[in-house]
Amino acid sequence: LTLILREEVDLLEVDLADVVITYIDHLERRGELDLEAATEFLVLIAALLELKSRLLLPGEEIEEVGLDPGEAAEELLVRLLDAHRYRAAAAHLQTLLEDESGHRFRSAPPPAHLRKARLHDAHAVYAPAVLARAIGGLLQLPPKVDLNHVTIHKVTVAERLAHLRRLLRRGVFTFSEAVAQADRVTVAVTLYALLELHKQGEATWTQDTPFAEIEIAATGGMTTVTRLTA
Amino acid sequence: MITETDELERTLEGLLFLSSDPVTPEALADAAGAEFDEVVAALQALREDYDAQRRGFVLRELAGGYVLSTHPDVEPAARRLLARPRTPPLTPAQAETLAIIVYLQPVSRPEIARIRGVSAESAAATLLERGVIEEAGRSSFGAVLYRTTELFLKLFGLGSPAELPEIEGFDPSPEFEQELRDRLLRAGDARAGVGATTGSEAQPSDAGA
Amino acid sequence: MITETDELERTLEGLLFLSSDPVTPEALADAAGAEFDEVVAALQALREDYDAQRRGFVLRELAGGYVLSTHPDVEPAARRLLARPRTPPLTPAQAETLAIIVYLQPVSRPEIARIRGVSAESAAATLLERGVIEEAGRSSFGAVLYRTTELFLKLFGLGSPAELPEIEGFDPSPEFEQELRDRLLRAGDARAGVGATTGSEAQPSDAGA
Repeated sequence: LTLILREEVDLLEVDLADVVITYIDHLERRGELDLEAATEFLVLIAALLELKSRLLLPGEEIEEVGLDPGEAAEELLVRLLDAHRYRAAAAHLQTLLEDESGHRFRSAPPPAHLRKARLHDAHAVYAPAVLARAIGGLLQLPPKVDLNHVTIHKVTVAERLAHLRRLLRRGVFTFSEAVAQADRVTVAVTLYALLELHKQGEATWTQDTPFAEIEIAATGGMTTVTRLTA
Repeated sequence: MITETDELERTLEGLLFLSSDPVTPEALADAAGAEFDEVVAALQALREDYDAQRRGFVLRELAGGYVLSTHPDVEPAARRLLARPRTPPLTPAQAETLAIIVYLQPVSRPEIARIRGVSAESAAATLLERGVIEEAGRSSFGAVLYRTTELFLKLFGLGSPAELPEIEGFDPSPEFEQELRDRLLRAGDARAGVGATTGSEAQPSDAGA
Repeated sequence: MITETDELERTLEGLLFLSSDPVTPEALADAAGAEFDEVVAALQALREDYDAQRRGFVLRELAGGYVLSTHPDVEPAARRLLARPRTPPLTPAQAETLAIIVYLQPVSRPEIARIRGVSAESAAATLLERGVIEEAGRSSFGAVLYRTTELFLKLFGLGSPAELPEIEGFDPSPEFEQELRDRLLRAGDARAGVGATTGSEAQPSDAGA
């Protein structure tokens, strides 16, 4: 952990895979490869990876995204504390389980003759439509799956850029709206197009929490629209 | 006044409580670390205690072993408890599993898993336990087959499996079942194929970040 | 001297003997044809009797219901008779995954992986298979959500997940947090070119470069 943090290099220039391997090698040479340390290290590396991927995206706009080193450190801290918290909770669960190890439960099914009366007390509580719906859902072929897997996907970044710009002209919209009913490839390409828009300074987005909805808005500089149409 | 249970009796009581089938006094003696004669005497004492204290269960000697079972007096109440079908809302996994069974019965567990794209083990176990499905022999490959029960029909208010609602966009025909089965399996395989190539779906945080 | 068991207690004892999963006092009252309050009082009396008489089993309140389990004193003999431990222990990965699920439920696998920093796939699969967690629908991104089950509560001796200490109770000590913060901020400063020399003599820093 310390070793990584002490690395006085720009996160963007670090090959994280190298760091991981070097670190593990280092620990092994010193005969110190214990799981506790390795786990903490992995949490940290995962967080670094996420930060790095974000740093890579917007080019010079690091400050705007709120990732000055201080805040980056703060975010890492939150991550590490979270991991520690749940590891402690896990230890507590282990203790509970151990305390319970002397209590066994009967697993015998009740004698059949005591269960026979069940039918008399049964009422219609479920709607048969539930079953029809479930089977209907299972019958559905995944959308467009055959095409996507057999041929090269037909969605281009240019198409999705045009699509996003159309939406931008109408105002603020969410990512879900942008990819409504789209297949997975389209979703991915749309995301790529969105990153491109951000890089060009045409759009910004906000997302309150991870996994939450992404809101996309124009930055105002609509003049750049014509610049990139490839 | 309180009678403390003798240590050996207590151990035997615990062991019998755990065993659904009769246990031989030899096995009990081994487990309890006691002599055969002591064990037989302790079991005798336990049995008399249960009777005298009018407990809710009795100790019986069956098939060369000992087993605890409920006292016959408790059976009416037990029937009321166990007869109440447990009907919490079906989870999506249970609804899917049950739907496959009712439309294709008899159907094997591997087939259900293939259609759903994920294991149906725990859903099937719950449905079995609640008595809405039951085993119906084995397929030619030795897999357990399932079918629905009479309780299932009652809980869904159906007179017979033939009264099931029609599946939207699906024409009932003489080949109905075979075709339905084929189509379900095709869709299941297709889903499995999709799952295999889109591991990235498991990381929506990338998309959100 | 012999104490006769009260009729209601006797019935409840028989019912609990038959039920391997916790039964709510409401269900017991229905089956026994008694009032809720009477049932709760009788269960309390039964529990005290079992303790005082040092019986082989105890009455416990778990997962929102009542269930009988063996007394821990019987465990050595039970292990000899059944030749297996009650529940295999959890690996650290399984325990962490379970902790995240019980505190954040319903929670998706990617979220668990995010907190743990490593994939939770195989741990979650094992927990599912053991029945301590179950699927709870899907998130808006299509990821399967997990929650804990009644079996989890039963095995961990809990009445409900709310009985667990608040997650904040597991916060690292303020000293530890401060230490982490210092280290991280130092690293941040270093990267920004401020105070790049702080503490670098404390440990060899060549290993990662």
